[in-house]
Amino acid sequence: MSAVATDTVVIDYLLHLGDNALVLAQRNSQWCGVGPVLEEDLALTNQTLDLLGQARLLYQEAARLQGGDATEDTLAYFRDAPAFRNYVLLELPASLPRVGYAQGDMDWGVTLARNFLYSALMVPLWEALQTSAHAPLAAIAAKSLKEARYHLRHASEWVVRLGDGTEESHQRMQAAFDHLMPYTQEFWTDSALEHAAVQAGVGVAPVALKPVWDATVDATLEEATLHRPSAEGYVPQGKTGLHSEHLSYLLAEMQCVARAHPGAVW
Amino acid sequence: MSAVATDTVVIDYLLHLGDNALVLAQRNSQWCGVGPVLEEDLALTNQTLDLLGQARLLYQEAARLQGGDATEDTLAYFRDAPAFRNYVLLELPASLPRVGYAQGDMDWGVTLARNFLYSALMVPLWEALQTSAHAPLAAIAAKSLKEARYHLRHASEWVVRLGDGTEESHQRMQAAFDHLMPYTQEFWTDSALEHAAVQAGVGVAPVALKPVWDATVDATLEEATLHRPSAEGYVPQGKTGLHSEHLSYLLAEMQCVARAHPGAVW
Amino acid sequence: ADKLAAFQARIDADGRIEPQDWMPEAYRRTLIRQISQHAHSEVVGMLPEGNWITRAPSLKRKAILLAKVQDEGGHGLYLYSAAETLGVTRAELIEQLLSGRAKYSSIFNYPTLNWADVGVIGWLVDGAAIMNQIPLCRCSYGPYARAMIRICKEESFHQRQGYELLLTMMRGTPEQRQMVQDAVNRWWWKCLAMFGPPDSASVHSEQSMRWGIKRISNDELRQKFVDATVPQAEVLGVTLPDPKLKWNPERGHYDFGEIDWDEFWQTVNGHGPCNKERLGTRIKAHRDGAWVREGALAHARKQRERAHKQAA
Amino acid sequence: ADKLAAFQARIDADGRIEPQDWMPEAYRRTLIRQISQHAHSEVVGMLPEGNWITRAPSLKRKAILLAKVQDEGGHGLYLYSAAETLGVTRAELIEQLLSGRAKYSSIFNYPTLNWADVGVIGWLVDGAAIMNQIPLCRCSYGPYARAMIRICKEESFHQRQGYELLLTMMRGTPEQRQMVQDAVNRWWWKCLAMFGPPDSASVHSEQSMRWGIKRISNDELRQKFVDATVPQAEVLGVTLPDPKLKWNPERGHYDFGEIDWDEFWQTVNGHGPCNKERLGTRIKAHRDGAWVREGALAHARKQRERAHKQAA
Repeated sequence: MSAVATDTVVIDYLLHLGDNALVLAQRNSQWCGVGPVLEEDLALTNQTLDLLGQARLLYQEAARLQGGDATEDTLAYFRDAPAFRNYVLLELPASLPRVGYAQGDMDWGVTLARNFLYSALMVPLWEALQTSAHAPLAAIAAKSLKEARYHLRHASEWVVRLGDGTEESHQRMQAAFDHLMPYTQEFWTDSALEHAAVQAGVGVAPVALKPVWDATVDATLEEATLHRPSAEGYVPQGKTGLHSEHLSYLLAEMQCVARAHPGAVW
Repeated sequence: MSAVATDTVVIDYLLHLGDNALVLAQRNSQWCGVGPVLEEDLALTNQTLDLLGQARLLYQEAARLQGGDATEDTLAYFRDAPAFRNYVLLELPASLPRVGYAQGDMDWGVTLARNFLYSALMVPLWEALQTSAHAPLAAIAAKSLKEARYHLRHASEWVVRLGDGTEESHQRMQAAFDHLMPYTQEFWTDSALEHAAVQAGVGVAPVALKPVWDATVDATLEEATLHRPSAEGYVPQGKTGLHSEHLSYLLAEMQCVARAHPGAVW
Repeated sequence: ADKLAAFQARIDADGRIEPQDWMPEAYRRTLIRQISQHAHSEVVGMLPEGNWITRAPSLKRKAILLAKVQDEGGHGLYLYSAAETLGVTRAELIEQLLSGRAKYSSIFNYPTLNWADVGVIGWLVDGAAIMNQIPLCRCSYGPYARAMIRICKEESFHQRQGYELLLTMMRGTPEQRQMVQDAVNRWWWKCLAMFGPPDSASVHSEQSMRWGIKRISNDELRQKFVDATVPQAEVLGVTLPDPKLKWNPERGHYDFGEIDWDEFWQTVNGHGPCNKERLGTRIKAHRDGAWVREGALAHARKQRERAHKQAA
Repeated sequence: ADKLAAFQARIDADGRIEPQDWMPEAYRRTLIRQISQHAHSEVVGMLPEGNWITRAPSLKRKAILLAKVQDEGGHGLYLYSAAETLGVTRAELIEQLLSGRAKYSSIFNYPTLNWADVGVIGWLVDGAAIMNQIPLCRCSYGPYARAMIRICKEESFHQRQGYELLLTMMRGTPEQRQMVQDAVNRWWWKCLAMFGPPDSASVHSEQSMRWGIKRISNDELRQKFVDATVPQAEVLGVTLPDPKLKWNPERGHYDFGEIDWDEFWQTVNGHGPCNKERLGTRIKAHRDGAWVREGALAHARKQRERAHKQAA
């Protein structure tokens, strides 16, 4: 494979990881100041800061490889929805299923369940990426792994607490997992993007991580007295650029100031 | 007054009226497809179409006076929040008071109360503007008056129905009026914009319309068994360009596609 | 048996059955199911296009889209009324939708992802719907046939507007053309599936044909749609995403590829990309609106009581 | 009386009162009111800046803002803890906020209308807060004084970040400079009012001075703030919106215009532009979060019961 082709593979893979981190950070940041209890508001913001930090490192490396005028900010602010490579799971509003333009209350249970499902993936993923052939990615993985472990521990504890809490909190957590679980199918599908990254020794084959993820999910849900819903039906394809109706709203808000002032320095 | 100065006065006044219509149309259009009952979903959409039609006529005339590349769409899509001249009342989300980024369910009672308070103003305002010295505005006023009369009748009937309905609907309508009434203070303040338009014979002094508005509001609220809340405290100044935190979100969404493709024809 | 023979004779003579006429119970049930499914489709169908109302890129297009979505709601109203002539209430029908017992057109379980989707839905989705619906204007049940005449007229108008939107975008920037092509790629196969399973696998068709509810088979309609659409795509300058699509001079029709029926059935059975969002939104809207409906009913009751007291 | 004398002597000698020490009931009440108001201000103060987190125009600024708003929440936590040492629970204090009986800093009842507001809040609002708070680091009540030392350190950092944000914008496009000037115009007078009513009209000050809770008067602090800020505004290149603002060589201070105290009191008394939105948001967040708090409590109870059973 030529150096340029490899660069493209690495860039795409970095963007996939970076978009995951940024899009989830954007969703989680909507809770800042309106969380259910001050300590957890701050804890979530901590994790959001970690995710934002990961996104920046990944974008910086992608921009470096891309060269030209690319920066972490051109990648975050001047790409449209079809160019984003994040899992659809991460762009959904923090609510039970509803269309993008039907506004409604946010649901802490959905946020918690999502953070749990995602960090349960990222712990083994970052672990494996520590040996990526692309050294800068391996370094980012080592740093991110520590953060993801904390995110997973924190989310697991709360899933257990609320799953095995009141009847209402149990029902809400169950509804959140019922809603989100089908979206996790996207984790295990092979994409051209990931396939190429694996071939180049840069990325990890996601399906190899499924046993670890399953074990984490099963153990936590069991302790939380929650039923593990089946993951079936439509398999989302966000990492190939095919998103839900929600991402374009998220990006319109996130990018509006930057795009109103192209070329400005902040 | 020079012709150019008069043009500026007329343009600003047209924008004030057009921004009112467009911003309320944008808020009301969020209900399309998710209203409480199909007939009322369609009735509200009808009114939204009327408002959109009014906005277009007013912007077209403003664009004609402005000349150059101005069109109804440059005025709607390429001005930032401080350039908008609408009442703050009209940009608020359809909900009880909360900050712009705290998402939540929409409240049909707030939508209804707002449409009532606004159309109760617009009936006498369009009536008076039928004799505007600026003939195109007089023509728009004559057309809009018929629409506003229908909007007012429809909203009044529903305010009565829900004010004098169940205990819950009564409480919700009262809460909606308690929330919105202070924002109506903006109707009666004189602004440089309106003052100049009145001097030029183009516009109407809003305070002259207050007795008619008061009578409409009192009569409807009484029939609805609702208490008329006092309108006190901070007087909003949207028509001078000083808005709430909500307008910039509304515009970011409304303008996102148009701004992503500057120069495109749709 | 006499009644049944008279009923079938009327249908065979291309006459209309009206609400007060005798009809077999199975005919009534089939019609209720079909008309209410159609009504639900109109109402749920407001959501995918409603998704772009607040973001329409020009005021003219915003007004056109708003009016179009409103028309769909209006179609829902006519159709609920037509169904009510068969002795069922709208509340019952809505309850069936919200509880998941009634279906709606599966096409609305796919997302609208860019502004061009609005045009493509007009051109292809409404186009396919019209193809399905024109024969229904001659349906044996009078109220349904009359509703369909009105609906088809409006849908044709929507289809032309959708096509015109796309023509404008195709004359625009490269990004605009790209948006149109992307939308066509996502919707084309879903539209072909709108005509339902192949005739060989279709369950209800035969009885419906005999009753004058269905007049043309799924595969015939699908072929008509393909034949009508390919030249329009050429004028537009978009590529339909089917390498097997080709004029067959022997058949005098276009040949086309294989529809992914697994995906179709998965979506019909509740597992498409947006099924839960669409239904969740309808349920939430219904629940959030309960106080409004109850308030209006309570007021009407109070008014009646007052009138009654005055009269007494 | 002995205890009171010892208490006052300790304060006069610049010693610290600690939670276990005897203190007059009025001193305790005054401190609870002041510390909890301060805590509420930190928590409500998350909202106006929180308004721009999702729209921050660069990732670096987004991270800085997020960390800053988080720090404010952290300050709220220290301060609630400091208040709790005086024998009140956080739940009681929050109940006082949400019911409208407790106040919070009125500055947070003004809207944040453009991105530059984030910088101006750091520079001017935090700047004024620091000016108010530095003397509190020597407050006679130990836990409050220690909390304030930590808070002031962080606030100074925020102030420098805010000023740096504005410097960057002032070096940018004309629109960016315009945004900064617009934000300064809207916030300047509100910040001067943050020091409270003129000494001539201030109610609580005298007793608070004697108790070592307040050490410098409102007017002195306000003057210090103006004197410190005017040169910074010059470096930045913005105009402070006060035509009477002028160096007075005789006083060795800047003279400045008259604050609109009517507007100030109106806002303090609940009628500012955002009072209802701020409180409505806190109430909604608290109510929406009830199931989470209750779930966690129920789980902790279950865990205790299980441990108890195992032990038995």
